[in-house]
Amino acid sequence: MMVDLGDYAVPVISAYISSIVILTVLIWASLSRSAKVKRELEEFESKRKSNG
Amino acid sequence: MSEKRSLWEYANPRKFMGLSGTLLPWVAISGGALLLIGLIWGFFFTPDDYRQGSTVKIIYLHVPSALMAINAWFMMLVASLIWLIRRHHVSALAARAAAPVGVAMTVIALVTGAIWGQPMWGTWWVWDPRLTSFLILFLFYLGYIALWSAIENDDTAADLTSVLAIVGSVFAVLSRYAVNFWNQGLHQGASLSMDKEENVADIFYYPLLVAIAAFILIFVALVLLRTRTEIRARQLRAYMARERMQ
Amino acid sequence: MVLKVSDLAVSRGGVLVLEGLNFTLKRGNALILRGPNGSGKTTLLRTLAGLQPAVAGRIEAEQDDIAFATHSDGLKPTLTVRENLTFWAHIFGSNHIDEAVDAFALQSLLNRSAGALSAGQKRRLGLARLMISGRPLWILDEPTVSLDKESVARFAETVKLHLSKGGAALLATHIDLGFEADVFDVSPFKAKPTDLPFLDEVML
Amino acid sequence: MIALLDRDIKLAIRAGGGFGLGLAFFLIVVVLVPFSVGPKSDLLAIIAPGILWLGALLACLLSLDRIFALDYEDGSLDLLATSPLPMEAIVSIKALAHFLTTAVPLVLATPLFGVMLNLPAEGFVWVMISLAVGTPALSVIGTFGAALTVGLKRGGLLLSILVLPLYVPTLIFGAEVARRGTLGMDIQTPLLMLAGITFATIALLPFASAAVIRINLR
Repeated sequence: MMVDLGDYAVPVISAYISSIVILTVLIWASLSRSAKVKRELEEFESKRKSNG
Repeated sequence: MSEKRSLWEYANPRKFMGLSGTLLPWVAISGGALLLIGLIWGFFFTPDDYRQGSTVKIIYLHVPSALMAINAWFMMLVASLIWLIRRHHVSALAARAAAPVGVAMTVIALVTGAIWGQPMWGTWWVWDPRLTSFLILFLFYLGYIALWSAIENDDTAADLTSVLAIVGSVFAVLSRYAVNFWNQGLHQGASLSMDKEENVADIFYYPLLVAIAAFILIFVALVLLRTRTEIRARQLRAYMARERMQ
Repeated sequence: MVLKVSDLAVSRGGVLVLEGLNFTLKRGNALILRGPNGSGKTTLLRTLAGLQPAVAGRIEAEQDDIAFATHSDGLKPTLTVRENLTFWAHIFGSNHIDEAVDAFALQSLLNRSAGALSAGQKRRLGLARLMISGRPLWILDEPTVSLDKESVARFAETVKLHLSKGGAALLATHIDLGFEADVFDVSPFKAKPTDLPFLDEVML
Repeated sequence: MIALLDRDIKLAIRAGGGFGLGLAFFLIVVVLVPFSVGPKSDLLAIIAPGILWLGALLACLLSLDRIFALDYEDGSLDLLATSPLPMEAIVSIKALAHFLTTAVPLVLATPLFGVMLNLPAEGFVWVMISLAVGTPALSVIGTFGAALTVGLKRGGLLLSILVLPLYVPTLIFGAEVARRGTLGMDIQTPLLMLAGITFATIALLPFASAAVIRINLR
């Protein structure tokens, strides 16, 4: 199933691809920083507990 | 549970972490699903516009992202005011968390606008009032983020960026007016505008609504996620600061 | 009474450093703050001077009574000693710099540019500004840094004169100035860290 | 208050950089533009009003970080903050001193630079009027930016990024007055807008700048 985009195939597809790339980068960056900070905080808290 | 509960309770970081943790997956999943539906509907199952051809399909990305680029700034403004008036830390951190999402939305709006403009105007960039306004909005976001990251003390940074958000909002509105004025006569009123109502017939309108809803939900999900990260990072810095003192 | 502090808590960079402070300073008296470096003396003085808000507690003092002097003297190297002093005199609404010039033996330096002064001379110029302000409560942060023995003695004389005229002084300093003053050690008031610094401290 | 203004102007004169820096930068822009766009007189005549505004704006921008930096470093700002002067007055005086030491020389130098850029005769008066009306806004907005970044290491670049979008409306209306005036067109609307921006920023922005300075001094 492919739609006929006519003369404007390149702009339309590139608009979709670039938007999806930007969104993906943003989501990936948010998730990875979230995971990193969460891990660091957990490490810190467990260290504190073991130290009393 | 008969005691009166106020909305402000969720400004307590711990309460916020609880609530946002529950909400986040639902918002994220529904946002992602709606985006998929909206974009597939728009891309595969809508006809070409009789003047713009298939480039009309770009509106499903351009209009929602442009809308969210402005709304993200507006949300930051409201969050900044709440911080300045009521001193809720979550509010300040939410404003900080929203800024990069707003930048991404602005960039998507600019890129899709430029790509749409290329076949329409024959050039990648025109100093069209609308595009120019978004470029200025982009600069405001850059300055806002740069100021946040330049200041070490969290409360000072929150205060300064809040004042910047308020002053910036006034100047952003002023710029919008100025840019409209500046470009009259230089550029013939775009005979084709993606945003003009007459161009958006029902058949384009419904998938567009779905895409807008999707972008709103994705924005909310990302802001929730990033605010949670900022709260944790803040907690971590507070631990570190105390460690150093002992 | 010019200054009364009750149950005061101060923070530096968002971290609580001192809490539960109580002291009073009466006219004609001096109070010397002691405590190790980094214990929050400067933060306390800046809070009292109104440069930063207190976290908790009360400060009873007229802001218009306070003259504040920091580590740095706020001098402009390209202006002469006279211009520097006259500027601060105007800011505090007076025209008289002679008394302060005499007290700190600055006559011979009046037309020299402040940039050409030695560290000790600069310090004297910075302290002369306090007299010019005409305000009764002096809040001084390490006022004797880079002063030689003779200048310290002269400084102590000036403070004594100020006290005898009904003024008051609050100083953070390590050295003995050789005049009668109450001593307030801030060390016992070091803020105790709470268990969870952010999530639980920040309540509604 | 006059004492503070007097001191700031004296400092600018004695430090040498005060009047010189802005003018030198203005000169650089005006001299380099013909080299970069070509020496054609008619082209230069068209772009001259815009280039003069751009040069003035960049010269202002360049000198902003000096507004508070020195007073912050040597402790004067702390002392001023505890003086009888309200902070709003201090920031207003600072903006006025910046205007007098940086913008006024630029306005006065405009005729000379206009000649170098082949500015049409009708243009001189309008370029000067638009700069005279608009540059106070640049100083006041710049003072706000300088207040935000006071005390930051490497604050200069950040200051430029922050002030850049804030300068857009002033530049648009100011350059539009100069351009239309040069072409003999109606200048009423942009001139009113430019004056409106200037008065509004002078009236309101000092409160924001003062609040920001107080936050930064804590």
